[in-house]
Amino acid sequence: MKDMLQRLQRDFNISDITERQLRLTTFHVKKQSAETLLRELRDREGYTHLNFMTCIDYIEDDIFTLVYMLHNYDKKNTLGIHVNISRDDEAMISIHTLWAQAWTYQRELREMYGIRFPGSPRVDEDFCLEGWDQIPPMRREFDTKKFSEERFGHRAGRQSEQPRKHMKVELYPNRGGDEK
Amino acid sequence: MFKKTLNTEDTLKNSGLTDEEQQLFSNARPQAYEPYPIKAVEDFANWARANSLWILAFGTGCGAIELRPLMTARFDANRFGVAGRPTPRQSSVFVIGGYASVKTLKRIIRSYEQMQGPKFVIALGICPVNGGMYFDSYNTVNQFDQYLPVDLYITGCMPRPEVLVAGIMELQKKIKAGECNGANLYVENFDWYKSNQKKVIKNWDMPDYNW
Amino acid sequence: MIVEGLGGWLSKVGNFSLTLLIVTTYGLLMGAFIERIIAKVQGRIGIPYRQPFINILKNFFKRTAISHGVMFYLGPVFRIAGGIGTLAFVPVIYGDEMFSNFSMAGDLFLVIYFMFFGQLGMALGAGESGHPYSAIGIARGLSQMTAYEIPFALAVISIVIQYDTLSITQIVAAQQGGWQNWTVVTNWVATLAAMLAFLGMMGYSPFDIFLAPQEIPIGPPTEFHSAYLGLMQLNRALFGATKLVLFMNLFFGGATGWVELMIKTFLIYMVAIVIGVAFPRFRVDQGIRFFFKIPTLIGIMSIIYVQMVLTS
Amino acid sequence: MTQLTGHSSALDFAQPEPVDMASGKYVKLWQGPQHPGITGNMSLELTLDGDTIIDCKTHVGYLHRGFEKLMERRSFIQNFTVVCRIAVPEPTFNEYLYSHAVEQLSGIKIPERAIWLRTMNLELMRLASFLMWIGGMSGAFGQYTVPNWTTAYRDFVLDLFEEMTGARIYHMYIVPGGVRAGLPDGFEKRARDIMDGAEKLLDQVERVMFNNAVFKARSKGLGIITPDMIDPYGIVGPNARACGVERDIRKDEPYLAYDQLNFETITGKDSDAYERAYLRLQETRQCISLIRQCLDKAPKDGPFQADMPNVLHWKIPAGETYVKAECTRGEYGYYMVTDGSEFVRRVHVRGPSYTHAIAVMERLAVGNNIADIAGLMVSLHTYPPEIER
Repeated sequence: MKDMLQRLQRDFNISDITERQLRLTTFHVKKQSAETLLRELRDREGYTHLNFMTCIDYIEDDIFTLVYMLHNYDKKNTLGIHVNISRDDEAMISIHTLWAQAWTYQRELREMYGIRFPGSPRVDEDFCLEGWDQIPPMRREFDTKKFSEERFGHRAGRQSEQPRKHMKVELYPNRGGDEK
Repeated sequence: MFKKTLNTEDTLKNSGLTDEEQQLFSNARPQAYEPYPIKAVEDFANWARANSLWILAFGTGCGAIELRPLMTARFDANRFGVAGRPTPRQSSVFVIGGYASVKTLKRIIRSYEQMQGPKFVIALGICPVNGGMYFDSYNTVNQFDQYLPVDLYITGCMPRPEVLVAGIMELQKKIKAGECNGANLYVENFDWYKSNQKKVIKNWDMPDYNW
Repeated sequence: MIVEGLGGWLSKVGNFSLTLLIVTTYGLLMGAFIERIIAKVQGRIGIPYRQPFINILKNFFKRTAISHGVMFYLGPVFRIAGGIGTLAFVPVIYGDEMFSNFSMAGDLFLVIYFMFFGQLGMALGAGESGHPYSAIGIARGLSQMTAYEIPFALAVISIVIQYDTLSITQIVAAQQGGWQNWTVVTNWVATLAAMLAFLGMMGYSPFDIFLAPQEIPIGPPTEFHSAYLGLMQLNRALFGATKLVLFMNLFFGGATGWVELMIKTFLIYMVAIVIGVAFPRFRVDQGIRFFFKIPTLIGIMSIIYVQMVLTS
Repeated sequence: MTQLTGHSSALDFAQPEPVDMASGKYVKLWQGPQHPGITGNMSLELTLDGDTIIDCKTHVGYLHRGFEKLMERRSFIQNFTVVCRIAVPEPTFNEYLYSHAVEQLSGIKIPERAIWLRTMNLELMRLASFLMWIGGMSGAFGQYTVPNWTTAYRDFVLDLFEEMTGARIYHMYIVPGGVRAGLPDGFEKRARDIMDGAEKLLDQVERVMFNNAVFKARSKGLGIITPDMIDPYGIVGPNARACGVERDIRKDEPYLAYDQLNFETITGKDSDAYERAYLRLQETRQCISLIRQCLDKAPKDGPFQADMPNVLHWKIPAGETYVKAECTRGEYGYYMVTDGSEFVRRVHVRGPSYTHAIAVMERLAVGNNIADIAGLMVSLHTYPPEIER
C-alpha cells in the first residue's frame, strides 16, 4: 500500500495523501494525468471496481473536485482519487472506455453540474431532468428553495419552522440558549 | 363520433407539435360529461362505477409500494371491486403515489387524459397537497391540484393499506352521491390547468390534449 | 306452409335468445366463481359474485371520446358475433327441442369456423387501434391459435371418423347410455389431444402470453374501452361457456339437464384452472413448440387409433 | 447471440450503432413508465426486429427529487428523516449508512445493543425486500399465485417492523448514535413464529416456482452474466455472486455484528435469471437464520443510544468517508464530505441499480425476446429511485 502510493507519487505527482478511514485513502491528482492513473490502478494494481464517481462543488475556491472511488477486492482497500477542475473551464477527460458504467455517471455530472466530458456517449441526453432551463441544479449557487417557490408555488398556510428556533421559543422558552 | 379535426375557432393550438405531427393529433377540446337525464339511471350508473374501480397500474411515486399489499392476499381490495388495470383506456381511477416529479407529471397528464371518463384521482400522502418533505425540491411539484383535479386525498406517509381501503370506500361513497366530478372540472377549467401545466413542463412536445 | 315455417323459425329464434341469456349469465357467474377459486389458492377472498355484471355495466356506462376507424368499432362486434354464432349451432341440452338451437347435420364444422371467425374479427379490429402492444398481442394470439387448432382439429376429425357424422346432436346421441359410452372412454386418445388444445383455447397460464399484462399490457384489447370492452367481456363469458358446452358435447357425453351441464362444464373448466394457477406462462415460441410436439402427435395417434381399433 | 449483441468481449462496451429506422424493418417500442412489467418507475426504449430486441436504452429520472441537493441545506438531524425516503423497499439501509457515516465522521461509538438491533433491523428489511422480490420475479413470468403468498407474508414482517419501530415502511429507527427504541415485550416469540412460517413458505415457493418446468424454460439461459463482465460493469451483490464470484461485504469487510454471526457466502455457477433467482431464495433462507441468530445473541438490556451532542447545534468536523453495506442488490454506499459546518457539504448515494439497470440491462437485453424483458429486469433486481435519488 505504502509502496504503491509512493510509486504513484513519483510517477503521477499525486498530493494530499490522506488516510481518511480504515481502508479508505484519498489523494489529489492533476487533471491531465487522471485518466492514465485510473487506467494504471485498474490494470496494474487491481483496483478493478469503480464504486462511483461524483463531484463536490467548492464554490469558495472556484473549483469542482471530481471524486473517483476505486475498490480493490483482494486488498479490501478503497482509493478516493480527487481531481480539481476549474469552475470556469469545466471539462474533464472521459473514462467511459475504462468502465462500462462510467458514461452514466458522466451523463449525470454533465446534467447536475454542467461538467463537459468530450467523447462520452450520450452525455448530452437528459438524464434525470427534462426540459431544464436553469443553471445545473447541483451547483452551490443554485437556490433550490427559491426556485421551488417561484416555479411551483406554495399553498397558502404552509409554514416551515426552523427546529432550533421553534424549540427555543415555543417549546422550551425557559431553558435559554443551551449552546454546546 | 369521428371528430378528428374540427375546423372551428375553438380548437387547441397544439403548438408543441411540429407541422407534420399536427396532422396526426386531434385538436378538438375535451368535452364535459353530462349526467344522464333520468336521475335513476344516473344513480344506477354511479352505483356501478363505484363498485367497479379499476386502478391504473402506474406507480408514480413511493405510494405504489403499499398498493401491492392492498391488491394481494392480506388486504385483498378485489373484495370491493377494485382491480388493477395495465392500460389507461380501461381504468377509471388514477392513484398518485405521493410526490410527482416534473418528468413524471408529464406522463401522469398523458395517462390521465387518455383515460375515459368518468375518471377519478386519488392522491396519497402529503406531498401532492403542499410538497411535504420535498417542499424545497427543484424537481417535484408542490400543489398537485394545480395540474390535475384531485377527488380524494389520503393522508399518511406511507398511507397504510387500511387507510387506502378506507379511502376507497370513501371514494365509493362520493361517487354514489355523484360528487366526484373532477374530470368535468378539468374540462371546464381546461385552459387554467393547461397553463399551469405548461408553466412547469418546459419541453412540451405533445398535443395539448392527449385523446 | 310458409307461415308455419316462419312461425317455427321464429320460435327457434326465441328459444335461442333464451339459451343465449342463460348461457351468458351462467358464463358470467361461473367466471366469478372461478375467480374466487383462484383467489382461494392465492389466499384471498376474491371478487363478489356480482362483480362481472357490475364491471360490464360500468363499462357500458363509461363514455368514449376516441376514434380509431370503423374496423376498430367492428372488432368487438365481430368477436361477439363469433361467440353467438358458435353457440347458435351447439345443442346445449340433449333431447330438449327448446335448447337445441339451430343444430343441424353439419354443424360441427360450422362451429369450428365460428370459433375462428371471432378471433379474426377481433384481430382486425385490434390491429386498427394502431397500438404496438395490440399488434404484438395479435401476432402472438393468432400464431398460438393456429398451433392449438391443429391438435383440436385432429381430435375432431378422429371423433368424426369414429361416429361417422358431422352433427353434434348425433355425436351426443351416440354417447348416451352411461359413462362407458362417452368419448373420453371410447376414444381417450382424441380426448387427450383435445384437452391439451383446450388449455390453449381458454387462455389461462401457461398459454396466456397474448395478453400478458407484464409484457404487452394487455395485448389485443389494449385500446378497447367503455362499451367495446363491455362487449368483449360479455363475449368472454359467452364464448367460454360455449366452448365448455362444445367440449362436453363432443367428449363427455353431453347433458340432458341444466344441472348436469353445470357440473360437467365446471369440471372441464377446472382442468384449465388447476394448471393455470400453478404455472407461469410460456413464451409464444415455446407455446407453439409445445403444441406442435406432443398434442399434435397425440392427435395423429388418435386418428390412427380410430382407424385401427374402433372402426376395424 | 453474440453476433446480435455486437460485443466481442466483456471489455468491449461501446454503444451499439444506431439502426436505420427509416428502413421500416424495425419498431421502436417504449416500455414504461406506465407499464406494469417495469420495476418501479422507469422506462425502456426498445428497438425491435420482430420479437427480438436489437437495442435497449434505459431512461430514468421519473423519481428524481434531488435528495443530494436537499441534504445540503438540511442540518444533520433533519437529514435523518429524509434519507429513508430515497429507497422505498429498503429504507433501513439508507438510515444505517447515513447514521454510520455521520458517526464515523463525528467519532461517536454506538453501544453494543444498538449494534445488534441495527443488524436485526437490516436483516428483517432484507427478508421483507426479498419476499417482495420473489413475488415480482414470479409475477414477471405470469405466475400470480406466488406473489400473493409472498407479498402477504411480507406484511407479517412489516408487522414486526411496526412493533419494533412504530412504522410499516419508513421506520426512521436507526438514528445517528444508536437506535430509537428497544424491543417490546413478547417480540422475540412473535418474531420466531414469523420466521418459522417464512421458512415453510419458502419451501412451498421453491416447490411451486423453482421446480416448475415452465419457469425453468423461461428463466434458464436468460441474461447470462459472465465472470469477466463483473469488474468492467461494476456488478455487485447476488448478480455477481450467482456466477461464482465470492463477494459479500458482510463477509469481506464485516460491519455491525456480522463478524459474530455464523453464515457462509452463497455463490452460484453461471449467472442466468434462474440462478440469480435461486441464489436470492437461498439468501432469503440465510436471512431467516441470521435473524434467529440476532434474536439469540442480542443483549436483552443495556443502553441503545450513545451520548449525543445537542443535535440542534450539531457541527461535524471536516472529513470525508465512504461507508457501504450489502443490501439485497449488492453494495449500497454513502459518500459523505463535511466541512465543519452544521450542514453536510456533499452526500453521494451509490446504489447498485445504477449500473445494473442501465449499463448491464442495456447489454443483456439485446438479443432477447421482448417477452423476457420483465423477467430479465426483475432478475437483475433493478430499483430506479436509487439511481436518480
